[in-house]
Amino acid sequence: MTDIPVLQTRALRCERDDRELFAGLNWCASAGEIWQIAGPNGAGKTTLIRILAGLHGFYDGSFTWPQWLQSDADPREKLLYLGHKAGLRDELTPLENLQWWLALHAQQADPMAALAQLGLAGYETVPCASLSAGQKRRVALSLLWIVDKPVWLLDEPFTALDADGVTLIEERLRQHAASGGLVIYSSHHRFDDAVRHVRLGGKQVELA
Amino acid sequence: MYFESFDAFLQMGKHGIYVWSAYGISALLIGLNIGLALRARTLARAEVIRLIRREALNVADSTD
Amino acid sequence: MLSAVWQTLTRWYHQWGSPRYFFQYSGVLLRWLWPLAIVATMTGLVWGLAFAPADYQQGDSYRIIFIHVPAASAALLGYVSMGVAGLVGLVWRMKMADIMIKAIAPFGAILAAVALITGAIWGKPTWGTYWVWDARLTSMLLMLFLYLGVIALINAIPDPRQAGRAASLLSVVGVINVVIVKYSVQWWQSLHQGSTLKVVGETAMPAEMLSPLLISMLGIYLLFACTVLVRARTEIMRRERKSQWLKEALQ
Amino acid sequence: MSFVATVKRELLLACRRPAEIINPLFFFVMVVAMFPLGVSPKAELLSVIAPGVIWVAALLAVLLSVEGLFRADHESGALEQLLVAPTNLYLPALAKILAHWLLTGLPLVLVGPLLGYMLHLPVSASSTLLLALLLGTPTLTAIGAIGVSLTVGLRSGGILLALLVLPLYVPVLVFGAGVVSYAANGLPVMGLLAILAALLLASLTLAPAAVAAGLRISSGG
Repeated sequence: MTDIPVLQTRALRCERDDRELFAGLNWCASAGEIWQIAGPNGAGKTTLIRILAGLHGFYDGSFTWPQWLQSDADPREKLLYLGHKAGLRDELTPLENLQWWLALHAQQADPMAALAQLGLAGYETVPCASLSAGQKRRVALSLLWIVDKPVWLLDEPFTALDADGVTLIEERLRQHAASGGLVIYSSHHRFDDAVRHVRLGGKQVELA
Repeated sequence: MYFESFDAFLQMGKHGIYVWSAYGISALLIGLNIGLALRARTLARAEVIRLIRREALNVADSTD
Repeated sequence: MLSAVWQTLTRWYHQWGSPRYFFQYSGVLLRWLWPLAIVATMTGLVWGLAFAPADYQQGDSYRIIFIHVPAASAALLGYVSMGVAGLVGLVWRMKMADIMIKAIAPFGAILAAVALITGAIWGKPTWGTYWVWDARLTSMLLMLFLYLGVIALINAIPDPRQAGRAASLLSVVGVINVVIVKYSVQWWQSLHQGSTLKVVGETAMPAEMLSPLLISMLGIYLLFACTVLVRARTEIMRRERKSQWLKEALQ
Repeated sequence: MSFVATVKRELLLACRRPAEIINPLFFFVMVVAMFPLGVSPKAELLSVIAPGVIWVAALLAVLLSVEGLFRADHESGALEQLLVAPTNLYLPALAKILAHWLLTGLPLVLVGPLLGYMLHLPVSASSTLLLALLLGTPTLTAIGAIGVSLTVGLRSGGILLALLVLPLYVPVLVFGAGVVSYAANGLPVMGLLAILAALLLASLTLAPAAVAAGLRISSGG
């Protein structure tokens, strides 16, 4: 693992409705790590993830992806983002949703296998509207199996998941970190003591 | 002065009503706009000065 | 020589692009711009109203031109400058560009309304009715709608920075369309009414009518510029009220 | 790649919600049917106002149908996935505009001549009406998509969208209604149809870029 960090932020600061969410965030995340963005509600966890994903442009300071700077590839080719909304259209079936995502990420994979791994065998052609919230979250999380990207930005991945769903996702995150990927997720749930965290909402941003 | 008397100037040969109503409305609208702009500026400035004073107060409290 | 000009231009661009520099120097600029604007407007209007000769056809009702034409051209100029500011704001993400759009829009809309109202009032003695679907009045009406669209969009978006950027995009799209709208209205005019009723062609005006018109135009443009600077400073004060340099500037 | 996938997805989505396609059509027919009731049933008067009435009704129908273009994607979070994907946004935006026109604009075009006949428009003009609507409605959808990309996620979407977009619809309305009244009076129409085609090409090439920029701005970009 080279020592160049995957993500580097310098004095990242964000203000919304003239309330300062966080400031002076100098943070280095390198490959093989799992980072939890913790903090009370409204501390700016989602905003920070959206900034890193390139969805939110109003911030001060800067952040870069040093490893890909030379090849000036579009960072979005290395990023996988999952918002707290499932991102599925209720009228379509899980299969159709996943096929569209695959086309967007221009990747080839077998969505059926991914859905089966998430215990959704047999639900592939059922419109998402008739799935439960937990099942919809699983369909969204199947993105982690079918799209191969080094950096994962997950916003509240564990919401609406039952016990074995949570363990399934934890296992997948460890597996991804072990294989040299970087996982950044916002949640109240810290599933492993090896997980490092960025705590927002306090006077000072706390890195551990 | 093109007009013989001030009164002729007001009458403007039976077109006075149109000319003066046009200028009156324009002056009103433009004047209103500039007035609102100036008022908004003074309000914004007062807001900043109030913020400065409040911070000065906090600094004073925390040091003593 | 050219590179020197280019250097000064880019230097100005970066300087005036930063709210801090803009705030300082607009204060200085305003101090002498206001009196100039008021003097120019007063002389232009008084000259046009009291001293310029009457029009042989329309008598004195043509004197409305000294407010109608400046307002109409300032409204158009305002919209085009909003488009340019929008383009600069979108392409180079300049903070000042969004602020300028919010500063120009209100006065532009008022000027479009003034041009519309004075045009309608002028229509009464010349054409006998207040509203005639004349090509120029109709395109001025559409110009007012375009302005109202931008202002409505700015007010509808809570986050001021996002509102600025959305208004930038709308202004750019609007400017492209303003040209097409003007031509389509002119063609539409010829389709339905035959030749347009030329009120008073600017070029055909004798010198003693044209010079007051030019001066009042200059006056209205300067008034427009002053109000835009004032509104821009207000917007800067609103957005930067937590920053240190603003506090020192207002100490 | 993402263009074809997006078009396929849009068509699939529309088939799952057929009501979405029919509504603008009903609206179009109903608005046109109002005019004889409101103005007068006399043939000679109706035939004069027919081009304008049909075009204004088509314009409003497209405006109302385009308003929901991004709303479902925005609320479900699918729009964020589109913004984060590495593909350039131009093609998916174009795909959404074309798919949306195919589903809501095309029915208007096909029904147009029928309504023209209903308003006593001379039959000789109905082919020009069909062609003009065919060239005009995609332009309306494209321009409407720019407005909707800026108001997605705002509460006051509908009225605000109309305020933003209607002034931009004026050229299409003027030339569209103009070419039909030219045809009704037996005047040459090719020049005006060429202008409508030019407006169509300009808007189809420029609008997706504006829609892409608008979507990024609306998501906080």
